[in-house]
Parts: sequence; structure tokens; C-alpha cells
Amino acid sequence: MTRLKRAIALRETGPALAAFYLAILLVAVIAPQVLTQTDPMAIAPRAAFAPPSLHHLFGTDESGRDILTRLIYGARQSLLLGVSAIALALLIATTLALIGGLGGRMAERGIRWLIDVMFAFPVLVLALLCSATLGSGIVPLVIAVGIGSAAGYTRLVFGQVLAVRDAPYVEAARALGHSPFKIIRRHILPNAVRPLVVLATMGVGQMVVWSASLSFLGLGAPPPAAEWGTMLSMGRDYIAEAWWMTLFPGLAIVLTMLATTVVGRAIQLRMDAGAS
Amino acid sequence: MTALSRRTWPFGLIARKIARRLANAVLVLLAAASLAFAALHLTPGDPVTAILGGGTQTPSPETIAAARHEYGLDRPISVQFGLYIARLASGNLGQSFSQHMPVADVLRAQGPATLALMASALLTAWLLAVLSIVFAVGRRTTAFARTTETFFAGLPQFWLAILLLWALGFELQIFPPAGNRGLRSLVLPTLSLAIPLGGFLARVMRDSFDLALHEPFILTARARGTPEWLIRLRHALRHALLPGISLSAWAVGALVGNGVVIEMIFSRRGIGRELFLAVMTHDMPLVSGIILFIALVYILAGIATDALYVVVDPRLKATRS
Amino acid sequence: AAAVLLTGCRREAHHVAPQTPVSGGTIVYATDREPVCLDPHVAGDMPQVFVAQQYLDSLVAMDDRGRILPWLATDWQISDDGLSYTFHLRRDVTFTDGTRFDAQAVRANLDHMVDPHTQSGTAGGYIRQYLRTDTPDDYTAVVHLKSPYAAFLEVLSQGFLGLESPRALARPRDVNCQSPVGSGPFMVQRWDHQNDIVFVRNPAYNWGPPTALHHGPARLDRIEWRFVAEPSVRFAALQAGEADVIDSLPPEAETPAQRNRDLWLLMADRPGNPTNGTLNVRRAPFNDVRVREAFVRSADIPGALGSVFFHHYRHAGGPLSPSTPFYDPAFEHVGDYDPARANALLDAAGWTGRTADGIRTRNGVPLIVHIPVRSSWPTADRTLWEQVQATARATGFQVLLENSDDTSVLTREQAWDYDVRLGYWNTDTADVLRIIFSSAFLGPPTGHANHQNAAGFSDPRFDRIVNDALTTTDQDRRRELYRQAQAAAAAQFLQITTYPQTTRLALSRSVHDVRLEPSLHVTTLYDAWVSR
Amino acid sequence: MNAISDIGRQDAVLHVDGLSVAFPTPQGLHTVARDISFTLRPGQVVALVGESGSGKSVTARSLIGLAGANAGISARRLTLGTRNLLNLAPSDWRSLRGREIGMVLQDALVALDPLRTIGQEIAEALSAHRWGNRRSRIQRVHDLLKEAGMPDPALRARQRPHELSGGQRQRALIANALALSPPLLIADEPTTALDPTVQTQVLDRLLTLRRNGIGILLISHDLGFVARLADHILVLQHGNVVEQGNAARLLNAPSHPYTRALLEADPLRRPARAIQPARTASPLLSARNLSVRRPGPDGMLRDLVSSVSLDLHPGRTLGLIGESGSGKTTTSRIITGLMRPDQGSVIFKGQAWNGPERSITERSRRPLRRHMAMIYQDPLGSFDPRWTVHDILADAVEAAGRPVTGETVTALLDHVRLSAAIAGRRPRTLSGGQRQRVAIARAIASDPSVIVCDEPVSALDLSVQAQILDLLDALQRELGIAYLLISHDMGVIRRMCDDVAVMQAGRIVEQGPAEIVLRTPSHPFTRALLEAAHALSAPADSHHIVETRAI
Ligand SMILES: Nc1ncnc2c1ncn2[C@@H]1O[C@H](COP(=O)(O)OP(=O)(O)OP(=O)(O)O)[C@@H](O)[C@H]1O
Ligand SMILES: Nc1ncnc2c1ncn2[C@@H]1O[C@H](COP(=O)(O)OP(=O)(O)OP(=O)(O)O)[C@@H](O)[C@H]1O
Ligand SMILES: [Mg+2]
Ligand SMILES: [Mg+2]
Repeated sequence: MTRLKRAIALRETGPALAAFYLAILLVAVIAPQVLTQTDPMAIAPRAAFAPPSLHHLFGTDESGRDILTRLIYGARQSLLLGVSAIALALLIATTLALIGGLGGRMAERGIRWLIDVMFAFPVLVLALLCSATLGSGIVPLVIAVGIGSAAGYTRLVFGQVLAVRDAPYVEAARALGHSPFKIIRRHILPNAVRPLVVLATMGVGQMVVWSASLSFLGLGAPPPAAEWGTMLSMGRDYIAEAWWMTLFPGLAIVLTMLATTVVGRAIQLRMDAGAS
Repeated sequence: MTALSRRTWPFGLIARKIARRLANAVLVLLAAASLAFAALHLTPGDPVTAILGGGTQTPSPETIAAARHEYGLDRPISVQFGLYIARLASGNLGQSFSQHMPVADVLRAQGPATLALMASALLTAWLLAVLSIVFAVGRRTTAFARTTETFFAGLPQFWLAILLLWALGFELQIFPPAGNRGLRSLVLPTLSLAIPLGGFLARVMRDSFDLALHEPFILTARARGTPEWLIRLRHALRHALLPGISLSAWAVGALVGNGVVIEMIFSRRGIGRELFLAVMTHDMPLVSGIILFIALVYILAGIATDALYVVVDPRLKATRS
Repeated sequence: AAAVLLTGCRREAHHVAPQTPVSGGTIVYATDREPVCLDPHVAGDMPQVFVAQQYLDSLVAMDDRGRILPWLATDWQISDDGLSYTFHLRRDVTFTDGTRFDAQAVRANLDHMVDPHTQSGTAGGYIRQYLRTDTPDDYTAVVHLKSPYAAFLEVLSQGFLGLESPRALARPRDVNCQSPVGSGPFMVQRWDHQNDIVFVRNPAYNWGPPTALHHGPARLDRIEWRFVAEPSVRFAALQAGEADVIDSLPPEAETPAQRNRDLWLLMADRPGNPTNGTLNVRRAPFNDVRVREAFVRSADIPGALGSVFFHHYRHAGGPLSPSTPFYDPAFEHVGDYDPARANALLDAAGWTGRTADGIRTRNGVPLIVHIPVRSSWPTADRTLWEQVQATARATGFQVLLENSDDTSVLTREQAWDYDVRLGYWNTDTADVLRIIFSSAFLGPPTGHANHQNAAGFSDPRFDRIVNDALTTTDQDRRRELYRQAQAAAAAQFLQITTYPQTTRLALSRSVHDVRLEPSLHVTTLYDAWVSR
Repeated sequence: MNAISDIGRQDAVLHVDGLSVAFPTPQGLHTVARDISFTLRPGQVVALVGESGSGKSVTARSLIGLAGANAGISARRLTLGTRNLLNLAPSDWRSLRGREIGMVLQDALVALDPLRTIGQEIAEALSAHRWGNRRSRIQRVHDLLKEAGMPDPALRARQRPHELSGGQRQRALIANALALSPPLLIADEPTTALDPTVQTQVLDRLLTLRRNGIGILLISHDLGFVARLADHILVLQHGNVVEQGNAARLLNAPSHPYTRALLEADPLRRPARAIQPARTASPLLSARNLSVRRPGPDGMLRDLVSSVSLDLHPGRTLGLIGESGSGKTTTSRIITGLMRPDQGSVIFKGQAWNGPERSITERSRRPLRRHMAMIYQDPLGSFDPRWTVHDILADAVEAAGRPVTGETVTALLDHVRLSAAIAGRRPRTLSGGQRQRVAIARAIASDPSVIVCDEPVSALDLSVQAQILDLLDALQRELGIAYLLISHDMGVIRRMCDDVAVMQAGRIVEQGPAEIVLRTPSHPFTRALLEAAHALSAPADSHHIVETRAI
């Protein structure tokens, strides 16, 4: 009995911790000034490269800005970027998957082929081209990352749409005499899109990571934005002298990924339980 | 399916399937090449000025005009595209603008390093994933392994790379911090790629593995007295391989195409860096050559995946090959 | 000349007791960027000249004090109209492919540099005045120019204009890029792209430059010239003994390197126009000199340099780097940080309004400065400009740093679509002022085209000064004219200059006699040797 | 080998006294088997019978230490030969399994690793106990397969389960269990989900083993099968033994009401269908010359269905029987308009309903859709997993163009004898019988004149099966519906059908009134099917006769 309870409790601590972390993030997104009184942009060249201390919990960066403060203020932009990029990726994926799944044989074949092409086309090239065409800033970054990662999601959602399309309950609905439009609306869409909720939560962190790679290549969010990926990539030159500049932004990204994954998994379990 | 049909395999059918597969591959390559062409021509920026204008230079107008003419950039776009496709069709990848050498030579020089890194990362990732899956027995260990895998899967490759470089390259000096020399210099980049991928693989395979462990045939194996580790390794794991294999096919393409950051951090040569440079200078022949290379790797990975599928699950022989 | 001496090589004391140089051995030289072509005539970027310095010789050499010395040319005469240069050549020189060095070779090289097909950005660009070369005899080359060009000998001493074997030059350009042939102390043995270049000693070498420490063949057997792009990794490789010399020592590693008893440092500022942001005077807000001055004065460059570069980079305040011939220190402090004056200037210029964020406005238009940033621009320089962004904001400028890929940035630059262009110009002549500020380098009036005059500055008086400076070889006259040019440029606040471009080597103590060739302060390993 | 024969000579192979098995659940300890006692001697068969979930498998698995890691097992005495099975260490269990107890697990079709050849699987039983070397093991595998009655054992050993028929798989499983000649064989439901033909093969094999002196613990819910084999029967209900004793006595004179109910549920023991009034002149639905060709797995075109003709009459049931893969489902899909035939036509209520012509579209069928309904083989898959029972039924009512109220749904549930409380639940939380009832309720929601039932009861255990069949019967009488009933179970067909069509390899080989086809079959295939079914349904006391009947 107690063992079982403990097991259940154990299973719940993970999601609880993750949810707690995400709640803090949410506060940072909505009202960062609640969490810190420091100005994230104010430079203090004399205080540059200060190691973590009571005064600067996570140390300072090359311009003497407090890293913790910048992480808190950066949450908004990073998460906004992550959320919009994953939204864009899923939008593309769902549109293509629905066209391929419901548009007949030619459309199905076409989408399969398109997915192959998208996979063969490196994300990096797409991203660079986006940034070249659309200029610098957060919007091109979102578009680049969103389009770049759409291929993987398209494949997932496409598989899902195909599975749902051929599911016996869709056939049963057809045998009941429902119109195709109604079947798409009532059965195919909800069931095909259901797993996307989980994909979306898990994808946010992944998108932040992606944008960090672009920062690495000099195409990140424009300064002085405290975007996590940019902070992380700026720190890499100083890794030997100021490890905290790299470690903490990285941790913020990893914890966000972990938290969204754990919460996503919990949502999935709950949804599965709801459907069973 | 009788024994007979297994021996007298329909060869015409295989030929047809291979032909279809090849046709599809060619179409994919063609599309990738056209996309590369369109993308580079639709984005603003003149490759010639990028090539001649790096740093502090003052090319004369005649020099610029000559270069533009040399690369055919003064012709109408449609003509350029036609020539481009015709050239590709004849198997000529062209001459890189920015590297002053044939694209094929660039690929020959940089391809092996990238493929070697990719292969070692993939192998290591599989090793990590399989070890974690097979040897995490018991509720608590499994829960721990699951969390670790999720954590690993979430690690950004480049962050891990920097931390590894710092800890093992700079501070402890166990591994050389950079370069392409020998196996030792392969360790850190391999780990940076393999740990997240291994976490991913394990996460994908663990679900199937757990499902397989509850299949009746596992009970049969237990009932005949087979030791537990053998059951996990020989019976359950094999059923978990398929999702791992398809993930690997995707990973191969991604590792080649997006390896630039790792290649940069560890100052390794490779396709990724070359691609980055090429895109930066709008070096059309080189970009499309590399895209074709990646597409080809991806296609080959797809074919290898299908073959592996059949090896792992011979029931698929009928539907694939 | 005093200034030149002051800012010459900063070299750590060599603790080790003087030893006799030994022959043999290999040096591993790790550098950041890989050249795109080993022939420095083609394109012409800094990495190329570093490689070229090892395997090419020049017609003339330059010494620490900016004087031109004979090298492959034993002596020369300049015609009174400044249009013909007659070079008398050494007779004992052969290229490493066995070709004889003679007047034909000089002609082939100069013709090659200006041939549009060579795609020369630097060498060809420097000698646009070149007309033709006559060869009255095998060892006399008479170079004719279209117009007087007093900087001709100065640019000839740069490795960019090094002399290659005419037989090798006759091959297709891209073949020559991979395996060029010179007459220098080393020969290119192989180039393993993205990995390294291997040089081996030229055993026949007996025509070193007058600046060299010894005669005869190089002391080293081999050079492994490796490419390690990441600064921290490069320094780690040096510490781990994987490299003997590293180039572009990152500033953050300078203090640890100084403390490390196994290492020594060799640094020198390169001549030319220092690293800078050039203000575009062709559009608002920088079409008003008051706003330009306000911007220059609102940026705390010394403060930024201190934090970003750990106090290892010096501020360069004037349009010329201190190591440039005819540099005048009088302009070092023309644009010093002075927020009070910056505010007063902006008020005077009518930028008196403020947005909610504290950005100044004039007639409702906010004071925005667009700066395109190339993705290849180093992290530290980004940070530097981030700090400029922060300090300028205090005065009321909104500075936008716009990241983009190199080609896109170039495209914007060609279209004059920027307020500040980031760059620098390494050259060993004050004639650089003409290239970056005279109206001859504005490019065609319309459309997209290269223009080296990034400021868009156009002033007939300034043009006259720099053009006059080309017509005389009288050093004092030149000095005076270039002083006037520096004064004119400084008064216009055309650039925020930050720090001089610097060659920064860190070397193992077992490596000796590595020199920087004075023309561009490029590494030369001709004298170098290793003790083990 | 010595040890094995020693034990074989013991008097009792297995002695179970007061065995109980319990599992912890969030609600507390749940005992799934309680106080079970029996003794098994060499050459004897003890059978555990009872409905699904009564604890048969758990009891059997606890005898081999595989009841689950969290199972709490207690007994007064539990001995295998002379060895005490209580509180064995995992390694002791491992050395015992396969060597001294062979086990054939439930679900022959999935009890062998699908990715490995059966030769590898059986060899593993040998190598796990370090028996012989690689070479001798291969030989032994061939011998075992041969003993198990597998033709061409060397070839079969190299095949994987999916390349074998159900009966062959079951034999391979038995060979696997007997690899080291254990004195005790536990066979858990060795014939469920198998054709009657295959069932007789398995029965045959078990009889041989019994004759060879092996003790068999047989588990089944199929009393007909048990009757052929068992010496001693234990009847389980909710984990309790409600009755046990000599097989013949227990089957002929069951004393406990539960045993009687079990016996009654067996369709073979129930009366055949009463003869219905003669068919009306015009059929409700008639299918003519239906043919469908599709590329098979090898890419070659094959006939899935060829020249099939059927008629459905109001109030009557047409049974469609045939072996697995003979095209029954395909035929039903054409008849319901879910698949277009390459040839032939279906006329429904006097209108063109299906055919190769492009003029017949789903849109043209839609007005008639409400008159035809379907009950699927797998009811769960045919429900949208997100929907509750109420949603499912309301959707069907709506599709028929009728207004949806709470009462309509309640009335439907009432029709299929389900309580209204179920309306809010999702299908996954229902039992198999309840799900099938919901499926029936959905089918009758639109007040159809034809219901196509594809294997409506084959996934259910016998008692539930009987309830569902009764329900279908009653609805037909109430509403006058015509059924097309697909099944491979002769018992179901006999119980339900007025007319029968027999399919083999896509063709109807025989068709006619039930009493004629089932009494005097003319086609050899029908005869084989009936014979196999008959073998299992012969009176319980004559199992020695069956033994000699080889197929
Ligand atoms: N590991 C377990 N943990 C908890 N409960 C279990 C476990 N294994 C079996 N049970 C429960 O024990 C009961 C008996 O199951 P068992 O499999 O023995 O039934 P059965 O008689 O074999 O049924 P069937 O005819 O369907 O095979 C069921 O209610 C089942 O849910
Ligand atoms: N769309 C299709 N394409 C190709 N082959 C098919 C298709 N549908 C069914 N088949 C094949 O046609 C054959 C007949 O299938 P069908 O489902 O009608 O058999 P069945 O008599 O219902 O069998 P069971 O009793 O196992 O349900 C099978 O071999 C099946 O694999
Ligand atoms: Mg059971
Ligand atoms: Mg069927």
C-alpha cells in the first residue's frame, strides 16, 4: 500500500517540479520586474566577468550585466520565440499533413515526396536564407526556425492523419452516412491533432535550442536582447575564463526543455486516461 | 507464405521496386537542387561582391564584371537555371566560386570527416541507448534511466560540446581540444552529438521495449527458463529497434546537414562548415553540391533503413525491399 | 618617426639565455581563418597575405620606420613625372619550380594582378594606376603608370603584391590557387582544406629581405599551418603543446598567456585605418556633422575596450593607426567620450524631443542608427558595439545592431542602406585616406556597386590634398599633406575608431626569432627556429 | 536426463493444496485465486475451466513462478515431484522452467517471438539449460518438431511464426514446452482463436502426450474441448473452485448452478435455430457476381473475392462461413458500400447500391445509408476513442436524421439491456460484452432493415457470446431485421442462421438453407469444416474414439 502511494507520489513530483519551474518562467515572461530589481540592459564595464557571488548569483557577463537578471528578462523573448516557432512549424505540418492525408492519392504521394525533399534540405540553409531575405530580428528567426523544423513535424502529423483516416471508427462514421466534411471535422481533425498538444509543449524548448544554434552562427536575436540562445553563444569565447556565462543560459534552456517534456508527458498521460 | 515463395523470389518485382526507388531519389535530388537554386537567387545579395569584397578590398569595376561573366551571372535567370540543371544532369557539380576548386573536390575533401563523425556519433548513441535500455532493470532504476534519457535528449548539442570542451579539453586536458587528427580528437565531438541522440533513441525505443516486455512471447521465453538479460537483449530489444532505426535515418541527415556548430566548436573540418561558408557567400554551385550530397546521404540512409527493417523484422520482407 | 618606434613591436623580454640558432624541426602555427586561395593576387584577404609571406618574396621591403629597402629589386629610379619606375633586379633568384626570376616575371606578375580575370580585390586594387611594364633587358623592368602614385613602392612591399613564378601563373587561376609557386624561403607542399597547409624549406633560398636576421635557407624544415577557428580552442592547443605558435591570441587569454612561463607574446599594430564604424553622411541623421560628432562623443570606447578586451587593446582615436607612415598623433583625442557635449550638440541640431523610452526625436522622427552586423564579425567586436549601443542610448541614440549574413550585409552596404558600416583597412600607406574618404571611391552615383568610401564623404579640398600627396615623392611634403588630410577627416567625425588592427601572436618558449614583416606586420617564419 | 526420469517415476507429478494468489491494488489486496487443491499424476489430465477472468491463467502461472512480481502466493503445500515450489529463489525457478515444467501459454498465435525462427526459439529452450552443443541442439529441434507432427521439420525450423498456420504454431509451442521432456505440461487455452480443424490437430497431440505418461494441466473455457481430454475438472468462478471432480461425472451431472450455466452457454449444446417462414419473393438486398482484385503483398494481382452472389431477405439471417482469409470481410465491405467491386453489382431496396460504375457514389448512397448498419469484429476500434457512449449513439441517431434527446439514447441502451448509467462512459472502460452491446445499439439506432455482422462474438467468451446472440435474435424478431452474419464458428451459424453460404478462397462454394447445408453438405470443404466441428462436439464420454481420428 505505502509502496504504491510512494510510487504514485514519485510519479507526481516530476511533473510538479516541472510545473513549478514553468510557473516561475511564466512570471518572468509576464512581469520580470517582480523577480529582479536590476536593469537587464545597464552595462557596467568595470563589473564585467564577475564570478557568481551573493551580489550576482549567476555572475556577470562581458559588459558587466547581471546574468540572472538577463535570464529572467530573456525568458519572454526566448519563450515567445519558442512558442511562435513551434506554432508556425505545427501550422505548416498540419496543413501539409491534412492536404496529403485527405486530398486523394496524388496529394498523398506529393506530400510524401515533399517531406523527403524537406528532409534533404538542411535546416541551416533554410534558416540562413530566411535571415538573408527577411533581415535581422526576432521575426525572421521565428520563421527560419519554424520552417526549418517543419519537416520532422510534418512527417509525424502526416503519419497520424493517415492512421486516423484509415481508422475503423472513421469507416464506421462513413457507414453511418455522414458527409465527408463532417467526418473530417468530427473525427479526423480532433484525433489527428490531439497528439499535437504534446508535441507542441515538448517542441518549445527544442525551438529555443534551434535559435541558439543560429545565434552561434551570428544570426541570433539582435542585441541587446537577452535572448537565452544569444547569451549562451556569446559566452562560448569566454568559457575558459567565465564558465558561468555559458553554463546558466544553457541550464535555463535545458530545464525548460525538460520541464516542457515532463509536463507534455503528463498531459499525454492524462489525455490517454481521459480517452480510456 | 510458403517456403516456395521464399526461394523463388520475384526478381522482376525487385527490379521494379528498385527502379521506382531510384526514380523517386532522382526526383528528390532534382527538387532539392532546384530549391537551392531558387532560394539562392531569390535572396538578395550578389555572390561576386561576396567573393571579391570580403574584408578590405577594392576590386575594380572591370574585375567585378569579369567575375560576373565568368560565373554566368550576367545571363537571364532562366538560362542560368537551364544550364545549371543540364550541368547537374551530366554529373558535373561545377566549380565553387569561393573555394576556387571543383565542388566535387570540396566534397571529396570534407565529406569523409563529416561522415566519420556522423558514423561514430551514431554508433555511440546506439551503444548508450541500448545499454541504458537493457540494463535498467527494476522500477526505480528504470525511472532513473527514463529521467536521465529525457535529460540527455534535451541537452543542446553545442552546449554540451562547450562544457565537454571546457572540462575535458581545457581543464583536465584528457582529450585534444581541436582538430581532425586521430581517434582521440573524435571523442569529444562524438560525445557531444551522441549523448543527446542516445537519449532520444533510448526514449523512442524504451516505449516499444516496455510494450514488448509485456508480450506473451516474453512469457514463453521465461517459461522455458531463459535468463532475464538474454530475454531483454535477444527478444525485447529487437522489437524496440524499429523506431530507433527510423529515428537514426533522420538523424543521419540532420547530423550531416547541421553539424556546422559542432564542427566549428571543435575546429573540425567538414561539410557543415563548408555549407555555412558557401551560404554566406552565396556560392551557388557549392551550396547545391552540398545539398545534393546531404540529400544523397539521406536517401541512402533511407534505403539502409529499409534494409535494416527487413533484417530486424523479416515479416516486412514482403512489403519492403 | 618617433611615434612609429613607440608603437612598434611589443615584445616580452626573452628570459632564456641567448642560444645559437639551430636548423631543422617543425613549427605548428595555428591561425584562425583559412584563405580561400593561396595566391594573394586573387581576392586578397588578410589570411592570404600571412600565407604568402612564407613562400613569396617582394620586389621591395619596408623597415620598421616605413623606409623602402631593396629586396628582389636591387635598386630603382623614379622618373621625375612619377610615371615610370625602373627596377634593377637580382640575378641569382629562381622560383621553386626552377623558373628564373627576371624582368619578364615582374611583368607577368603585375599584369596578372590587374587582369580582371584574376579577380583581384586587393593587389589589383592598389595598382589601378598601372599601365604596362617594359623589359629593356632581362634584369631591368620599367613599370609605367597612368598617373603619379607615390604609394607605389609602399604597396609593392606588401605580401599581397608578392611575386610568383610566371610559369605557375600561366596555369588556370583555380589551379594556381591550390598550388602556387614563389621564390620564398618555404614552398607550399600541400593544402589540406579546412585542416592545414604544409610548407617545406626551400633549400636554394639565398635572397632573404634586408629586414631578416640571417642569410641563406630558412632554419625550419617544415611548417604546419593549421586552421583552428575558435579562439579559446586555439589558445588551449598552444597550452597543451599541440601548437607552437598561435595567431590572433584572444584578448581574454592574454593575461593567462603572460602569466604562463612557457609562453611569450609577439604583438604589433598593423598600419592603415583602425577598426571602426564609418558614419554614412549621405542620409539623416549623419548628414549633419553635429549629429556625427554627438554620436562619436557619446560612445565610451575606452571603457568598452577595457571590459571587452581586458584592457589589452588600446584605443585608436585618429583616422590612421599609429604604425602607419605619416601617422600624426595630434588627432588621437578629437572624438573622445563627452556625453555633455554630445547632448549639447544634439540639442543644437534640433533633436530635442524624447520618446517614452528616452530616445531623442526631431519633428517626431526618432534618432535611430542602423548598423548591419556581419555574422562573421567576431563576438568580442559585437560586444564592443553592444556597449556603444548602451552608452549612446544614454545620450538619446537608438542604435540597432542588425545581424545578417555577410552577403546580405554587403548588399546593404552597396545600396548605402546603413548609418554605420563596421570595418577596417590594413595597408602600409597613408594613401588609405584617399581610398576611404575621397570622392574617387564613391562608386557610380546610382545603383548597387562597391564603394570603398563608406562614409559617402565628398569634399574637393580633401580630394585635392590626397591626390597631391600621390604626385610627390618628397617625404616631408607628403607628411604635411597627410597631416592636412588627417585633420580634415577628423574634423568631419566620419568614423568612430576603436582599436588598431593588431597581429597578436603567442608562442612557445621553445620557438625563437619569429618576426613580423614590417610592411603589414605579418608573421614571417624565415628566421624562426626551435630549441627542444 | 536421469533426474527427469526419476521424477517421472514419482507417483504424483504435481501436488497443489490450498493455493491462493492475490495482487495488491489501490483498493486493497485482491485475491484472484482462492484455496485451490488438486493432484496430478503421470498420464493424467486435470482441467481448469471457468469464464474469462476467473483466475485460471493466474493459477497456472503461479505454478511456474510467473504470476507476476507483485503476486502474493500462498499454499499449504505446493510440490513438483518431491520438490517444494514455495519460496523458491529466481534462479531456482529458472532452472526448473522448461526442464521440469513445460508451459504452453495462452494465445498460441502470439506466444512465439515473431522476429525469430521457431528453430531458434526451441533451441533456446535447450541452450537456456545448457543442453548439448549447437549441432546436437539443431538435431534435437528437428526431432521435437517431427514428434509434434510438423511436416518437413528442417524447413519449418527456419520459418518464423507468421509463415506458419495457427495449428503449426501451436505445435511448435508444444515442442518448445517439451524440449527437455518435462514430466509436467501446462497448456493454457491451447485452442482458443483457432479453427475447428486446427483444434482437432492440437487435441490429437495432447492425447498422444497423455498416452506417453506426461501429466497435463489443461486450462480452457471450452467445455467441449475439455470433455475430450480431461480426467479431472475444476470449475472456477471469481477465483473460487465451485465444483470439482471426475470429468465425465461433472459434465453429465453438474451440481453447481454455475457449471450448469457454463455448459448451457456452449452454442453446440443449444438448440439449432427454429425454421423461419419461407422467404418473401423479392430480396431486400441482392449481390450479383461480385469480384475484387487487389495486388497482394508480393505485388501480384489476386482475386480477393470472385463471382460472389448473395440475397438478403427481411427477417432472415444469412450466415457466411469460411476459413480465415477466405474473403468474408471483403464481401461484407462491398455489401455495405465501403469498398467498390471491380465487377458485379449490389441492389439494395431496389436501387443501385454498389458496383464498378462511377455513377454510383457515396453521395448517391447516403439517403439509403440509414437502412443498413454494421457490427464490427472489433467493436472498440469502431468507436472514436474520444467519445462517450452517449456521443456515439447520439451521433448514429443524428446520422439517421432523427432528433436526439436523452430518451432516445436511454431507449437504445434499454434495447440492448444496458443500464443508462453507461451513457457517460468511454468504450475503453467497458467490458467486451458491453462494448458489443453498444455496437449493436448503434447499429439499430437508425432503425435499419439490414445489419451486417462481421464476427460479432468471436472475441467474447462463451457466456457473453450466448447473451449477445440471444439479443440479436430477439431484436430480429422484434424489428424484422435481415442479418448477414459472418463467422467461422459452426456453433454460432447453426444457432443463428436460416441460410448459409460457404466461402473458400474468395468463392462461394456452397449456398442454401441452413438445415440442408449443415446436414447434407455437398462440397468437400464444407464437409471438412463440419467434420472438424463435429469432432469437438461429440458426447463427452467418448474421447477415446476421437483420439483415433486424424486429420
Ligand atoms: N499481475 C497482475 N496484477 C493484478 N491483477 C492481475 C494480474 N494478473 C492477473 N490479474 C487479475 O487476475 C484475474 C484473473 O486473471 P486470469 O488471467 O487468471 O483469468 P483467466 O481465467 O485466465 O481469464 P481468460 O479466460 O480471459 O484468460 C483477472 O481479474 C486479472 O485482472
Ligand atoms: N485492400 C486490400 N488489398 C489487398 N489485399 C487485401 C485487401 N483487403 C483484404 N485483403 C486480403 O484479402 C484476403 C481476404 O481478406 P478478408 O479480410 O476478406 O478475409 P476474412 O475471410 O474476413 O478473414 P478473417 O476470418 O481472418 O477475418 C486476405 O488475404 C487479405 O489479406
Ligand atoms: Mg487466461
Ligand atoms: Mg474478417
